[in-house]
Amino acid sequence: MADFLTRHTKDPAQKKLDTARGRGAYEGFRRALAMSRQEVVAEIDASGLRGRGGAGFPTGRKWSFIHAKEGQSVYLLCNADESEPGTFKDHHLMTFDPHLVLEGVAVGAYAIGAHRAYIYLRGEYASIAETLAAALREATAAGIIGQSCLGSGYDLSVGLQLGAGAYICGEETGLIQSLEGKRAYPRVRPPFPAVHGFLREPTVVNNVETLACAARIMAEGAEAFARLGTRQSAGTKLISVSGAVERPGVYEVEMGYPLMQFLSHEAGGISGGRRLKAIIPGGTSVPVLTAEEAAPLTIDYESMLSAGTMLGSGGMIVFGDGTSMPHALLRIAEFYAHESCGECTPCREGTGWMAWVLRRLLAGEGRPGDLGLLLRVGDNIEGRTICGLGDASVQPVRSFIRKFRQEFEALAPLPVAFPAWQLHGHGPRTGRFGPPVEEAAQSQPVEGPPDYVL
Amino acid sequence: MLTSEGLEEIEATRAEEPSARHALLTALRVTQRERHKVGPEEIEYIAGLLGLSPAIVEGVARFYDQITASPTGQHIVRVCGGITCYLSQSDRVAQDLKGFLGIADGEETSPDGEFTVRLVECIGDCDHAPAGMLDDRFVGPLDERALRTISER
Amino acid sequence: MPIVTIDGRQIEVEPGTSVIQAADQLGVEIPRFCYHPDLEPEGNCRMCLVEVDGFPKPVVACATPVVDGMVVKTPHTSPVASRAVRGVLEFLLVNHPIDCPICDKAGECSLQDFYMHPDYGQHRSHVDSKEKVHKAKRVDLGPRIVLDAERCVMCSRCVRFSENVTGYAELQFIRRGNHVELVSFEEQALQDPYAGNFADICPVGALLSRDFRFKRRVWKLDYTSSICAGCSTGCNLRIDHYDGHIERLIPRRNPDVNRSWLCDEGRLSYKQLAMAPRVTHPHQDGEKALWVKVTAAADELLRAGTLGKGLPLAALASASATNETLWLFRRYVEAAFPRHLLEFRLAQETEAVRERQDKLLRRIDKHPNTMGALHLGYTAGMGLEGLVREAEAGRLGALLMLYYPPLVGEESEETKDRIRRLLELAQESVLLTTHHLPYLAGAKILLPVAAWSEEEGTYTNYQGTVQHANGAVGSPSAARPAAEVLGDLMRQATYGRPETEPGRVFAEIAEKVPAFRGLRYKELASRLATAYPPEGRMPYGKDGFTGH
Amino acid sequence: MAKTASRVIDVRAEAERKSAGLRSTTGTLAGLEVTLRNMVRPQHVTIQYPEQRKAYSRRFRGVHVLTLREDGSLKCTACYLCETVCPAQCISIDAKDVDDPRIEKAPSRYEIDLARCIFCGFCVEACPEEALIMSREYDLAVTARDPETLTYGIEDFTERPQIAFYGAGFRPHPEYPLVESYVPGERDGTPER
Repeated sequence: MADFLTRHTKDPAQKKLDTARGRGAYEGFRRALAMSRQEVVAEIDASGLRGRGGAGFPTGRKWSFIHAKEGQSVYLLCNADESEPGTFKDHHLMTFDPHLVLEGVAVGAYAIGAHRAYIYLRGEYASIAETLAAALREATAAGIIGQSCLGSGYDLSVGLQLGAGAYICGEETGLIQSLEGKRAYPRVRPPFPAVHGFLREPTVVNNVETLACAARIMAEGAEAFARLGTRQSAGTKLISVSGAVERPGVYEVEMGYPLMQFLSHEAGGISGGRRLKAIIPGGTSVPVLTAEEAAPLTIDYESMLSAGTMLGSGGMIVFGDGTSMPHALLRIAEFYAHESCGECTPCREGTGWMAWVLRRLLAGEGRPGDLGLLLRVGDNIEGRTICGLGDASVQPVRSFIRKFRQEFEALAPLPVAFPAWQLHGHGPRTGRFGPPVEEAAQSQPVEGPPDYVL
Repeated sequence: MLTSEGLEEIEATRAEEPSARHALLTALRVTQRERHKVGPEEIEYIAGLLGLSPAIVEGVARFYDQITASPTGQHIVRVCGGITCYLSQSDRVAQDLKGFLGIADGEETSPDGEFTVRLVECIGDCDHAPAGMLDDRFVGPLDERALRTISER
Repeated sequence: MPIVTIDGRQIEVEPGTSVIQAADQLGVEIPRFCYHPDLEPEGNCRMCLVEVDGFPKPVVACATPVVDGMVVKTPHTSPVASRAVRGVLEFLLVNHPIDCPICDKAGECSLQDFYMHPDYGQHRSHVDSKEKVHKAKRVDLGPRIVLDAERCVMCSRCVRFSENVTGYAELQFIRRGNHVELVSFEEQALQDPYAGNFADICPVGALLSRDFRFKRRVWKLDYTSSICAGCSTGCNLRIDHYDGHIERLIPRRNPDVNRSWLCDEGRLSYKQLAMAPRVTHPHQDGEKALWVKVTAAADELLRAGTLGKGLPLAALASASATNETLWLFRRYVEAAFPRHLLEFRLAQETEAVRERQDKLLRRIDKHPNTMGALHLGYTAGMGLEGLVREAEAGRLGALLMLYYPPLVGEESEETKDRIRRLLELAQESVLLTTHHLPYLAGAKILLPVAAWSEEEGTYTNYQGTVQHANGAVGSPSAARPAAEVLGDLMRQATYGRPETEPGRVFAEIAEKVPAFRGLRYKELASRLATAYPPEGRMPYGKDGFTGH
Repeated sequence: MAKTASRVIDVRAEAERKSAGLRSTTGTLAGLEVTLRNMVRPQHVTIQYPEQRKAYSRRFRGVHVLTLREDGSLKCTACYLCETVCPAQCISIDAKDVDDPRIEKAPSRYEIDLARCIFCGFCVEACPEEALIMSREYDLAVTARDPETLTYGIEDFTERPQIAFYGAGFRPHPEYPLVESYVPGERDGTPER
């Protein structure tokens, strides 16, 4: 159990500016303001902070992509559209420590030279928006945010925007479109938001937790953060665990914390004395792990990658013995079919088709070859869509069918006509997950990755 | 059509943002909150208010789940249908809740127009599975006590 | 400038060019729905996926800018890209009704062409009709467009056109996922004066032209390149005709003039040709006459009225005539009648030529060739009004008039009155025209000429661009191109043996008129080879079709 | 082995055997066999047309028939495929809207110039709806040469009494029984002219 971010979240009084400031809130922002922008970016870069929304892209590098031309405004958008099923860490953070989030926004905005920042919350978080708005009023009244923040001469205004119920708004370009009052259709990249983002100006979209980390890093120094965690995954991670565990909730753990230990200690073990059947480690958009696969893993980016999955948003969903995986998969597939924005063809038609086939299998109306059809449809979606939602919808389908094949075959009418390679894959898949982490860290990025796993 | 409070909220957003279109989402939220629906007349009203074509307003309004074309009740109960809550049988919970509130099968709104119960996608409160919301408040887990609290309201 | 290799062929392109533009320049066909050369790229259809060396997965050609040394493989040569495109096509067919036999777009439908393509075609649709998502069919969107939402592939071309090009923003998508549906708010009729373009830019049969609907299967049509004669913009268009009847007009792409668009007035201008009965035979004093006799009579009449009495000839030409006709008209008048008033019909046209009606294409001046007339030496002079005054004062000996009724709108009552009056007052009048109109009844000799779409020639638009139009259909009965009639008139009194074939007349103009110097008729005519979309591709069995 | 060998025919010996004996007589009689047989057969080769008519094959390609839906409307969707495929270019169609929103269009005019028709049946094969089939009607003699006489329209193709008299001919699925109501006038009757 670590407390880099959540040291004070247990105390309801932390929402009050006075209490929070007494505990060091906005000291990180004050320190950042004393530094140049480049120094702040360098500090974050040195800390090894990676995006906490899901993709895990180094935050310092993302900020360094911003090169505003003369006359351009820069925008920071804080992605609080936490819609990934099984993820509620930002919910927790914003509810219990809104000033930390605001400080993170201020630090991020200062680092990229933005004078306007938005926090985009999903529509369901209206009550949290009130908390944040109250905190923002306090901070503005105290001269922390607004004209000449903390007397530094740096101006920043923060806007709050509530969504209205669309998962795709968590995708960074979808978020930008939604903020601009359009249908949240993700934009095709290039150009990346760092060049053409909100209002076609350079824009950075960061997750709530990322920005909170940035604030704490500025307060405690890069060294304090980099000391935590593993070499590739610095710092701590908020894990929101739910499903078949005794104590579901949000826990902060140091990167590299053993997964099984987390489940048995923090999460209180599998509920009802059952055995672990499977675990989705980072929101439904990442491949599922069987109990055997999960056993040796630790909670960090590289360990998850070695098992062919991702840490993602840290939204762990635990399945106990006796859970029907096909039913669970259908629910997940229906989620993606419902939330696909319908902009690009493969995702629009493919997600609906996969859900349709699964529904028919579970209704006992499956046709021979349906499992193969599911996998093939998945292959046709993956890597062909504008944003990550298409890829994300494929991961559960493919991993559930491969790893819990018997349960699906019991539904599918014989013969199950699909070739063995479809079941077992060609070996380690590249594509979505890219090269192994070590290589990725050394190679130059060709694109600014999305902040949010979709 | 809208209360002065709602209009003020839209106006404030519009003043803050670079163009009228940026206030569209806020306008839709406010309208939904006050009118409990955003149907054709509301769309034309918003279009007039913001100087947009009704088609654009309709396109955006029909994109979001929380903006509804048909009227909802005074209070809306969202039962989470996300994977975690689904595994805690939230679909049955929704059924039970509808029973409590006297909402007929296949309907979403109670006959007195007081409550709408809707099974929605993940609402981000999975540790309280089966999670639910009463208007903007999280009220999970939806155990028997929570259901009674809601229905007695 | 970056050099890119596409399917083994190299091309040097401007920086910032996208892969699909480079491929279009090379003539390599990349399938596409959402990309349109005159709209912002959106990248949503995923049909233009190509394999690029060094990229881990296929990329969309429409949104990927060319980088120097880039090696691109299209679905024609790359199995990776072909597989990707097949996958996308399979998805597109999931919820498409595949009702090609009763769809008016069949034959010029991109989806149909693509799914039958040997390199990346995909016929499979595993989905029963009852499993498909059903949407609104046969939605009436006003007088121009009928919508079938089930056929829509959600490429958003129409949405972008309506939002970004005309600004009416009347079409939008609603809902999400595979329930996304194209709608007009409350099924309201489209107000857009460019609504007809929706049917052209729609790659499938979702938005259909109400005018052309059910009229003719497209593979029956013959195509002729022409220029719109509805106003002085001179939009490039294609006349689609069958069996001597014009079935529709659709725009041809010309980035300098009309891009890919055509206004609804221009699109329906062919219907104006049927506004009144056509003049089918030469008439003398209200009686049908023979060309051989009537030509001589006309020349005789004009000369008797002017040379005999020492009065000038009023020669009134129309700015709707081709450059060649106007040139011969002027030559005849100048050669035969030493005293003449060579008039350009409406004085105000010379001012109106630069005036706009809207921001996109439509202009106030409804004559396609005002600028050409000005270049050919016609000046405003006294105008129609002045001629009427002269006639009233008895200072006109005879009248030679070339008149084409407007194809967009109607003459003002005032103008009609003046024409009627002029024909009444001028005792000796020869009128070359196309239609029997009430205000033209006073002419002594009536010579039927070919209308627009029936004769070949060039028009000069308001920008001064000389453009070539082909004759598409035949003239009724004895009507002949005005240039030929004028040539005959000149031969009557051996004022010369002029060339009347448009190409030769044009060569003469190019030689003598500064504004036309250096232009070559053949080059103008061959520019018309570029056809509307996708460039160069035409339905089955027609020239330039690259599939199958 | 022996059995197999015994089946071998010695061609030369066989020929010699056949050529021996009463070769000329039997040869003549064999040649006359068919003639002689027909000489004593009781049937007539010709029939008393038009009082008598031959029954033609179920696949006979006679004058066309437009089939109907159960509600009596034309099945034809005016897709123009028959017009497109027609090698004689004798079909011409105009389409119109219909009230039923599920149906895109229907023909307002459907004409075949039977004087030009070569009865190849391509139109029937092209029809995706089995809306156009052929009857076994074959006698089309007319006394006037004006083009109207042999240009049949929708009414002729659905209501003329000859359809009932001759019955259905060439159609894409002869194995399926014809639903009576689909084929107008597929009943007993005599042709009227």
